[in-house]
Formats: sequence, structure tokens, C-alpha cells
Amino acid sequence: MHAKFSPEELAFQAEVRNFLSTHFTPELAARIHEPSTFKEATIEWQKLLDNQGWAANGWPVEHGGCPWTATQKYIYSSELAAAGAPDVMPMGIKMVAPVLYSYGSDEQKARFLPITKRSDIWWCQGYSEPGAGSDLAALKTRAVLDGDHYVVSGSKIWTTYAQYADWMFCLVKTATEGRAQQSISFLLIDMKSAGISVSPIISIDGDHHLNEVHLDNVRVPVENRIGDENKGWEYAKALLNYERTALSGVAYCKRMVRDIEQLMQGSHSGFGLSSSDDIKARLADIEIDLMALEYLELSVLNKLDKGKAPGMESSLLKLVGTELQQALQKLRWDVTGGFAGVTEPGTTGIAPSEYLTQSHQIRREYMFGRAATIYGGSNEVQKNIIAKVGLGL
Amino acid sequence: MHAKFSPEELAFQAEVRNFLSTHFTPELAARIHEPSTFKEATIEWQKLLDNQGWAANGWPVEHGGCPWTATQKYIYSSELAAAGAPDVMPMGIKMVAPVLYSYGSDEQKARFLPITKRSDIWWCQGYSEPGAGSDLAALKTRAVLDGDHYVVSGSKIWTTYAQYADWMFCLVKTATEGRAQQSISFLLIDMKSAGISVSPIISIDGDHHLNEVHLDNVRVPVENRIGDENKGWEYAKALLNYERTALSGVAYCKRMVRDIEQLMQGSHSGFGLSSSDDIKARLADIEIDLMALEYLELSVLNKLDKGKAPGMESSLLKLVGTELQQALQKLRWDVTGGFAGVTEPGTTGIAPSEYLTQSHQIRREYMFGRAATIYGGSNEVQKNIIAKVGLGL
Amino acid sequence: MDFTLNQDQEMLKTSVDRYFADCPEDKNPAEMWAEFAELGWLAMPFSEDVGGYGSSIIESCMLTEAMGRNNINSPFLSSTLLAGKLLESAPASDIRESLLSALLAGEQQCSVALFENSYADTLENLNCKAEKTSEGWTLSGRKVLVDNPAANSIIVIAQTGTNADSLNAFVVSADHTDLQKQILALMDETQVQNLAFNEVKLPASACLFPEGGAANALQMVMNESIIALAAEAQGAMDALLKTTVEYTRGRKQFGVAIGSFQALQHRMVDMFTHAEMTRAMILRAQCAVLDKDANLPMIVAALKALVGKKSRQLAEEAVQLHGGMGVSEEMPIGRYLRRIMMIDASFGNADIQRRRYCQLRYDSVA
Amino acid sequence: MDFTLNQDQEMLKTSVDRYFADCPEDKNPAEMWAEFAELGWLAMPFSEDVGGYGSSIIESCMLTEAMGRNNINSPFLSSTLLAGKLLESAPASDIRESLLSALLAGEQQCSVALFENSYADTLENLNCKAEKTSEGWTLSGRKVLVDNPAANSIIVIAQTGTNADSLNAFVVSADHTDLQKQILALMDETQVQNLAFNEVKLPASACLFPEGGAANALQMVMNESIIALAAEAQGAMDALLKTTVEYTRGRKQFGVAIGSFQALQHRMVDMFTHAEMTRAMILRAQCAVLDKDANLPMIVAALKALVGKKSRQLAEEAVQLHGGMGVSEEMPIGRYLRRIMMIDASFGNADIQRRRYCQLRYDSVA
Repeated sequence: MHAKFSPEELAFQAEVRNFLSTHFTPELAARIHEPSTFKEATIEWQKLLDNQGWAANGWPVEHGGCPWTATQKYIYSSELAAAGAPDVMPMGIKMVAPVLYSYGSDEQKARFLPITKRSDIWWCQGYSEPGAGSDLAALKTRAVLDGDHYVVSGSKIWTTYAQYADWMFCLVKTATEGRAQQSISFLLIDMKSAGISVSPIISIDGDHHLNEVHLDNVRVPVENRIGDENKGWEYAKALLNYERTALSGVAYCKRMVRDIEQLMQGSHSGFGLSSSDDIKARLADIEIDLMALEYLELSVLNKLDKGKAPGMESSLLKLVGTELQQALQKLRWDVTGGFAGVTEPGTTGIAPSEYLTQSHQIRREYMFGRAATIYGGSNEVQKNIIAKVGLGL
Repeated sequence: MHAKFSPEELAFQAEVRNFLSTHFTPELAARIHEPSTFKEATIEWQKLLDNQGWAANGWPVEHGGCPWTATQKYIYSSELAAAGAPDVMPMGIKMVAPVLYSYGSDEQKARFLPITKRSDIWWCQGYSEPGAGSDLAALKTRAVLDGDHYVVSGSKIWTTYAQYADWMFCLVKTATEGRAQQSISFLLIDMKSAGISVSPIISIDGDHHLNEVHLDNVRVPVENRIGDENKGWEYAKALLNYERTALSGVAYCKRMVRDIEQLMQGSHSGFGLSSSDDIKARLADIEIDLMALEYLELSVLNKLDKGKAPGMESSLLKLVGTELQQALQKLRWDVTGGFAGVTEPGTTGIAPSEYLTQSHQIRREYMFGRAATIYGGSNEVQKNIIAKVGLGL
Repeated sequence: MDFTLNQDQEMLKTSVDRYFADCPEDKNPAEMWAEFAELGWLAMPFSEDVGGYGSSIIESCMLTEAMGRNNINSPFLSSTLLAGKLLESAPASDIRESLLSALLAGEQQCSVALFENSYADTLENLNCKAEKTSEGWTLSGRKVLVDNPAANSIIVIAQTGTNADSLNAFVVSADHTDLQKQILALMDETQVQNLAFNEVKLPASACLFPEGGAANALQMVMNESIIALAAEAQGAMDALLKTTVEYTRGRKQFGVAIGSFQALQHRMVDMFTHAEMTRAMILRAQCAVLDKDANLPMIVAALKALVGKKSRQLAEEAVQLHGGMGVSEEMPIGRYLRRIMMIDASFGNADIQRRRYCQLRYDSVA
Repeated sequence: MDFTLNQDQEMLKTSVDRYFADCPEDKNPAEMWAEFAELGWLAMPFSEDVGGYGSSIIESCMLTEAMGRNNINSPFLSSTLLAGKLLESAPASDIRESLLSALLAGEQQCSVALFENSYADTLENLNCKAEKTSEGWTLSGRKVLVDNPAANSIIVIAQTGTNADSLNAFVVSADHTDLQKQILALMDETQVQNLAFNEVKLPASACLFPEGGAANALQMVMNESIIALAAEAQGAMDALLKTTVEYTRGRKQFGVAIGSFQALQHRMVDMFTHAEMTRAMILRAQCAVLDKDANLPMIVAALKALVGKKSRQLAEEAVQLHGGMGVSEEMPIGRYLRRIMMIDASFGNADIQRRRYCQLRYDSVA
């Protein structure tokens, strides 16, 4: 038993670091953070990753994935987060692609996988509906067969970055009777189709990430259905588990710890690290939990490497990881002494600049971070899963 | 609006203090704490209170109660707790007596109220049964009418101080059909009756407070039934609310805060108050909650004085009060650096004596204090009540 | 001990609650201010000597609590309760009388410039300097997060020397030409400003406390302002709890109302408990003011710590229990959360207040 | 990175788990000790040089975890892992070899006398003095809460001077006539003793580290002992969670199993989360030992803080969810809780450990 990296793993770590320091420039980082350049800069960054062969690292090797061990995946995502570099947008490469290569036809694979890998198309996810959040069985969007097309009508909600999307992957009802789970199909829909309209939902950080997508008699070719009719729920479920394992966010948390240490050393916060045992204790409680979470994640990865499938461990990682993220987002907001509440800093520079430069990010991550315990199956749903699967209750 | 005591209230406070300083002697306190003299010393103390006219202060004046305002009741119980003096054992004066004077016959009142007030008999409460804790509707102890007697068989559990009791007040099933709540009667049972046996339950503090009482064809005269047959549940319910208002324990909590301050100033704890912001913060969090709880209780009392009945407020006071008690019991245990874990200190005095002298009390109150969130309707049941009554859920 | 409102207070409460419940969120601020003046609310907390009605902290909290409940921003706290009451506590002077009369009539607004680094500052670490000159005073330094850039006058807190009572208060006109300003928008939809004083000249009359005593007066009005601010948070907490209970009663998932799930019920009970605890602590602090309790500073620190902690927990739970609706601007949950966060930050957050409480409570003991 | 056990470890785990699951709670301690010796467990953690099998922290934790799970008290940790390993880390000497051979054979037990005021002491504030004389050493001072009064020898930690490395370790026979003893019973059904040394004379050979280095050696064996102690707590946590889940599945209230109430389910999930977090942290600390991580002291402080906090929360929840049964001795819940509380207290509780973590983690930073 050991936790040390092997020479090969250390070499891989150095390779990732080297790539990041040369390709993830401060200029690129700034353009990704700025809403007006977010989309183009994100695509540019994903293409850089793809040129390196890393964009679709989780895919099967035959489709362009990397033959990485779980340890390598851990190193890769840790280094990305440590550098503050975003991972690829999940909707295409991480969410629809596994469904495509697992259940899609050869034509569908050939058509969509390469352009998804190259970030030539932007995907959005059409699962949630008004009135059906964590409960996908309550979906109402209907797809009625009309010749070689489905006619789709309904609404999807909380659709992340639908305003940028070229395509949507979507769960729709294709049968009116039978169990809800056996009446759902998985469709790919071109966002330029007639009858689609996207209305923005402003979220509590004041930004526009989310949307409602209205479908009004949208005609979708039958060939855009993945797998069998009425089996979409099964395909989507396999994918949900994947979504959760990606959510523990230890490396992101570590970066916030560094931010907090720096902020607390600033002369302005009133929370000097050296002088206040109570604030050190608050940070230490979180950091200690984080140390444990890191090894909880590593031990799950270790099991994956040994060929065991992740069960409710992914629920556990999501639960603990998102709670720690929120605790750190809160503490980081707090140590600015109110300055992270500034949304527009005005012109002249009287205020302590070290807070104002970070204020936008600190506030936005705190605010939108509240969603982390809601999306991807709310933490209450994760607890239900653990109670059932983990404890047999 | 003001929180100050009036001159009359201040005079009353002085009267109580004076009584306590002259009558609640250290010698009496020691005998109450010592298990072998607990019963006789407790009765002696209650008789002193009764001589002063205070033992049954909550009773209607015509039965010997005091015409106190809610503020006076608050002053009285605060002063008692501040002096470390126990209130009367609740089972007789506070629990069965209200049922007696509210629903008992004139004969029952004349027979039981005076001797209960004088502490000439010791009562115990027979509600809980094995398999029916907070759920009184699941009672199984049967009382079958046979001439002018009930024949009672079954078991009661968690019966506090049944080993000392002369009489038990008891809920029994007197009907086999109909709603559980309409098949229960309220009986007074002489503990010397044939067929009663008491077996001790040792609790996690190692002491003997609790018992299981077995009833094997015990003959109870019908005249010992309170009120109507099958209405016992109603009488008991009215009493449960009373039990809860008595449970916030602010004054007891304040005494523990003082203990903790003293322990932390000792040279041995490693938790010096002056040097450690983190431990001060832990104590401060509890103390601040306690400051709020005190006024929450006062505002409930204020409403009572204005003639309003307490509703789910008593559940709220029990919930918050017991949680704070447990938090303080835990902190007080912690600051002894392990010494409160000592059950027998041996003979020679090498160890720091300031911890060992208090060790028994600190450990016992922590341990048996775990029961505070369980008895009198568990805190989970209180939350159900608040959700229903307070929030309309 | 008596916690009941008198008849006048009951009546005021009814009209205040009605006014704010009917007040649209985007009401024109100048119009609202004029209505406050008309209703007498801007004169209410002042003594009859200066033309007020002599009401107490109870009445002030009725206003702020109703604003909090209805998510309404107003300079009432910063201009009337903080700046106005600080002016009132100063000895008689021309500038005091003229400013007070304009404030009470609703013709002007005023603001106190206190913090220099962040809301975490305490009165002990202020560095802004006022130097006495032959013509009057010269002000140098920086102030940050000063409430209400629309205020006509700013009362600047500055050091005139080095001893404990050398803090003083200086009235500066908002349009003073030597004043550098940076206006900041905050996430609760209010604005604040940072101010730089580079040897700003003031007349001798600008000094409000020529005989000293500003620190004590400031501490007292800050204490009362913090209680009123806590009442605003209370209003927001009550509104959030109410909307959460209603939402979970109506929202269905897996075929039943989510409000019927016991785990969520118990969490709403925790929210309820938080709100009842803060309400009781506000009552305690109000009584401490009315009873002139010497422990007021400690009680106020405890109050601000408690309200900061509990209100944020409650607001975060309200977001969580609203699910996707909670993180969108479709419902006002986010607005309440942002306001609650800014209330916690103002005058020093829960961590800072708890530390202050510990100093006042234990430092003499240990 | 590889967290799998090797084949020998898997086999050991099977036999250890079986032994303790079958071991009655009231088993005669001397008999158990003889069986430990027979099974080779008392020699296991030592190097082959001194007759051991060279096993690691992993194997030691298997034993303590199984003891924790089955609520079995044994001097294995204090005698073998703490005293024995401290002896092993001393340079060769007659006393070392003879004591080690007696320990490995199970013929004797040994204990380390460390604390002087309470478990909250740290190595930096020890005052017990050892003075060098022409005949050997003179020991003065007090030790408290010394494990296992049945131990035949006691290794007393004492100061020989004033500099950082003047700490040393002295072997004292438990029947030394000048030793004053006070035996204390603890609530976890173990015993400890307090010792007073009033100029106790020892031969020169009693000193285990004549060339210094005792503090480092002691720190290392304490680190490993704390990890083994955490594993014992882990065993107790796992047992408590298991019995709580089983109890709530069987126990009916209001007509249904209380384990079906969602609020209780979510609280059991919190208990499960606590147990998985501590397990992961023990893994981290074990790896830090095996990988000779320089951050081991910081990781061990974090581990002890985490285990203390989470195990006590879990045990208190186990009591609560067992209702009346939880506060009676009808079930072993209380025994587990008491043992967990004593484990938290030993070597400094969660508060003390967090403070140590903060010192090691932030003091160089700020």
C-alpha cells in the first residue's frame, strides 16, 4: 500500500504542468472569465486540449480517448484545477458522447463524435422541465411520430448555455401509457430547427447561464433518435452516475483555500491569519474534511482501476464535495469584509484593489455555487440513494 | 416594553435567595447528590419547600399553590438553578397532581393531593412500554374489569425512580376496539400491590435511575381510575404539554457556563480562556444561543401571563433547550482534558484534585443528559409537532 | 417585565406593515422618501426638543423589519437612525440644528463615513486624521463603503489626536470640491461610495463634538442602528421562511408535495427555530436599550453574531429547498439572500462580532 | 498509488477479524494476552533484528480496528505499539534487549508515562525532571493518566535539561519501592494510574537514549499509536452505525419501522458519511507513514481532530436513534460511546489537535 506516484506518473504530471504553463495563458484565462468572450475562448481552449489529445480523454481509445489509469485522470484534473484552467464543457464531451458511443448507430457516431471532440459543435442538455427537477419520470415534453419525423412540443428548463448551443440532447415522452421510465426516448435536436425558442433565466449571481427552451411542434428526424424508442431513460441513467463522480471538486477546493490564505494576509480584511485562532479554526475544519475527501476520492478511483464499478460512492463524493465547496465559497466571501459584495467598482481607485479585482469571481462562485447541491440530482436525492443502496434502508 | 424587574419582583427574588442560602445547605446538597441518601434527602428538601409554601407553587391556589405571575415563576426557577438546588421531583407535584386536580373526583383529590404536596408519597410514571416510546397509542398493558377491580397485566419501561415509588400513575388499555386513543384509561396503582415487580435498568452513566415495572394480574380498585374510562389519553396529553415547558433549562445552562469558565482557568486543562480564541468561540456560540433562548422563554411566559395558552412554543423551548444543555455538557466534559472520564479516583491524591471532585457530576450529567432529547417526547417528535402546528406542513 | 406593545405602537405597526406590503419594489426613492416625511417617520425617532416624536428603538425596528420583509431599500437606517441620531447626540450648534431640521423634514439625507479598510474595522483602528488649523480643520485619509451616495452631507469620523477620546465627527458637504469619490454598486442593489480626503479644508464649525464625547455617542447610535439592521434581517428571514413553506407545500415531486417529506419538514423546523431565536435576541437587545443596560455593547455583539449566522443559514436553506427556482431570479429568494449577506457584512460580520463578544465577555475574566 | 492489501495482509485481516468477533467481552486479560503472543501479534510490528515480523502500521491497525468494533480492551496499543516501539527505536542496550524480548514473548507488559496535568499536555510543556548523579539518575515530578497499571515496567518521559532535545526516557520497574501510585478507573472500563516521583533513584542504565533523540523517537511512535487509536475508533463507529441501521429497521413506531422515516434516514446517511471520511483519513495517515511523508505530524493532528469530532457525533446520534435503549445498558451503545470519548480525550482531544494542526499548518504562513 502506498500513495506515492510512480516515476511514470510523475513524468505525466510534469507533462500536464508543462502543457498548462505554455498553453493556458493569463490572457486566455481572462477571456474565458469575461462573459462577452466566454464562448469563443472556451472553444479555443478546448481545441488546444484536443490538439494535445486530451479533450476527450475519458472516451474509449478507438474514438480518440486516452488509455489513462484512474491515477492519471486524478493527476490531470488536479493539475487543471490547480492552474485554474477549466475542464471541457461537460455537455458534449462528457455527457452526450458516452451515450453516443455506447448506444448510438455507426452513422450517428461518425456524424457527431468527431465534431464533438473537436469542439466544432456546442451541446446543451434538455432533461429538466418546469415541474420536474430531480424527478425525470414526471417529464411532459411529447414527441409524436409523423412519418419519418418526431413532432416535439414542450419546455425544458435550467438548460445551461442553451443560448450558445448548436444541438440539444433531450429526453422526450414517446408513449402515453406504461411506466414513465419505459416511455421516454433520447433525441438529438438541431437548435436551428423551426419552433425552438430560448428564453434566458438570470441566476442569482446576476449572470446568464441558464435558459428555458420552448419546443413548439419541432420536427426532428427519426434518425436523430439514439437507440430504441422508449429506452431513453435507461441511456440517460447510465450517464447520470458519470456526472456525479466528476463532482467532488477537491482541486477546486484547494485553490479556494489558497485564495483565502492570501485574502487573510491582506491588511484590510480584519481576519489576519496569525492573530485569530477562531478563523484559523474555521478554515482548519474545512481543510481537514478536504484532506479526508481527497483520499475518499482516491480510494474510489483505486477501486475503478481495479475494475470495480462505482456505486453509491459517487453520491457520497458529490454530497461531501459540494458541501465543502460551499463552505469554502462562504468563507472566502466572508474574509473580504464585505468587498465581495461589490458588483460594479466604479472608476477611481480609492478602495483596496486586492479585493475588488477578485470580487466578481468570489461573489459569483458563492452565488451560483448554491446550485451545486441542487443540480446533478439534489443532495437530498443523493442522501436517499445512499440510504437505500449504502445502508439498505 | 421593558425587561426590568419591578420592585415587588426584586423583593421576591431577594426572598427566594435568602431562603435558599439558609435552607439549601452544602450538607443537604451533598446528601442529595449521594445515591445512598438521595431519596431521604430529596424528601427532606421538598418538605422544607412545602413548609415555605413553595413546593406546589404551580397548583391552583385553592389546593395550596402560589398566585405567582409568570415572571415570579421564572425568578423562582432561575434562583433555584443558580443555587444548584433541585426543583421538586416532577412525577408527583408536577405530573400527576395537575391530572388529579383537573379530572379527579373530590375523594381522589382529598386522598392524594395533600400527601403529594407534603412529599409523603413518592410517585412514578407508567407511560412508556417496551416497543412504545414516543408513540403512546401503541400501548399494550391491559386492564380488564373484574367486579370493582381492574386486573392489570403488562410492562412499563424507562420508569424513573420506580424503585423508590409508593404509587404509580399509569396508562392502560381498557378497550380492544376503537381508535387507540379512545381505549386508554388513567389508573393510580399502589406499588405494594401483589403482582408488581420492579427490575432496574442501569443507564449509560452507570447509575440506577430507570426501571422496568412488570404488572402480573395486579388488582386495582375501580375507584383509582381518574375520570372516565377510555379517556386517559386526553388527560395525559394535557399534561405532556406542561412537561415540555419545564424543559428549556436556561438557568441550568448558565450554571454549566460558570463551571466551564472555572475549569478553563485551571492550570491543568490546556484550554486557558485567555489564550485560545477557538475555545472561547465554541463557548461563545453556545452562550449567545442561550441569551436568545432565555428571551424566547421569557416571551412565552409573558404570553402566559397575558392569558394566552402555550402552543407549539413548548416544543420549541424543549428542542432548543435540550440541544444547548447537551452542547454545554459536552464542552464541560471536554475541558477537563480527560479527567471527567474517571469513575473511581482511588485513594492517594496525585491527580489534580479540582477535576476529580467534579468528575462524577460532569460525566454523569453528560451521559444521562443524552436522554434529554429522548424523553418527554423525543426531539424528532417535537419537530414533527412544530412542522404541523407551527408551519402547517 | 412586560413585552407588550402600547396602543400607539400597535397602531404604528399596522400602518407601517400596510405601507410596505403595498409598496412596489421599484418605487421611486425620492417619492418614497417624501412619503416617509409626510407620514412623520423621519421625525419619529428624535426627541421633541428637535421637533421629533420621541419614539424608541421599538418603533424604528418596526420600520426596518417591514422593509426587510418586503425587500425594500431605503436610506432610513443610514440617514435617520445613524447620521440623524448622531447629530442629535451632539451639543447644540448652528450646523446641528439646520441639518437636523432638513433631515426631519425629508429635505436632505445624510450619511456617516466610518470604515477605512472594510466593514471589519473597529472604532479602535481608524486612521483618518483631522488636524486643527487657524481657519478650522484639515481632513486627510480614506473612507470606504460609505452608505448612500445620494446623501447631501457626510459625517466623517476622524482622529484629532492619539488618545482614546480623540475621535470626532465632521460634517462635509457631499459637493465639497476637494472630495474624491468612487461609487460602488453592491449586490443588494444599493450603492455605497469610497471617499478620499487629501487635505480637505473645513470650517471650525464642521466639528460636531468640540468638547469631545464623539466616540461614546457614535457607539450608542451604532448599537441602535445594528439592532434596527437586525430587525431588517428578521423581516427577510420571516419572508423567506414563509415563501419556502408555501413553495414546498405546492411543489410536487415523485407524485407528492415535497413539503410532506419529513427530512425537509425537519429542516424547515430548523429554519423556524433560527427565526424565533433571532426574534428573541432582538427583543433582548431592545429591552437592553430601553432599560439602559450597561451590557448593551456585549448584547449587540451577540445579536449581530447570531443574526448573521442564523439568517445566512436560513437563506441558504431557502435557496436549497426552492431547488432550481432558488438559484434563479424568477423568485426573489436570491434578492433576500444577497441583502442578508450584505447585512451580515455591514458593521462587521458574525465572526468579527463573536470575537468582539468574546473580548467584552471573557477578557476581563481570564 | 495503490491501496490494496497484499496477500499476507488479507489473510491476517481474516484471522484477526475472526478472533475478535468470537472473543467474549469479559475474557480473562491474561489469557487474551497469552493468545496474542501465541498468534505472533505481540512480535508482529517489530523488526526482524529484535525477533519481530516487520509488519507495518497497516497490520497494527487491523488489530485495533477489530478491537474497536468488538469493544475489547487490551494493552496492545499502550504496551506493544507505544512502549514497545519506543524501546525498539532506542539504541542497543541490555535493558532494551531484555525488555523487548519479554514484551515480544508476552511475558511482560510495559507502559509510557507521558502526561503530567491532563491529556491536553504536549511534549513541549513536560516538567518531570531527571537529574544525572554519580550513581545514575534521580527522577522527580508527577505523571498522570498512565495506561495499564498492570504493566511491569514504566517508561517515564522526563526533562534532563532545558533545551529542546533534553527530553529522555527512563525505565522504571512498576514495583520500585519509592514509586507512589494512585489507580483510577475510567468510564471505558480500563484503568490508568497517576504516579509521583519524589527523588526516585535509578541506575545509569535506566536511561534509554544516552545520546539524545528521545523526543523524535517518541513523536514518531506517538504518531503511529494515534493512527492505531483512530482505527480503534473506526471499528467502534462501524459497529455503532451497523447496530443503528439494524435497530431502526426493526423498531416500529406509529405503525412503521422508524428506519423508514426520511429524516432519520438522512441522519444515518450523515453517520455513514462520518465513518467513510474517517476511514479515508486513516488511509491517508497510513500512507504518510509508509511513504515517509514529512507532513506526517500535521496529518496525524488532522486525523485525530477529525476522528474525535466525527466519532463522537456518530456515537451521540447512535444513542439518539436508539431512543430509550440508547441511554440504557441493555445495549452496548453506551459502552461504545464511553470508549469513543476516552479515545478522543487521549493524546489531546479534537480541539487540541485542531490547534496543533493550525500551528503546523498556518504559523509559518502568517
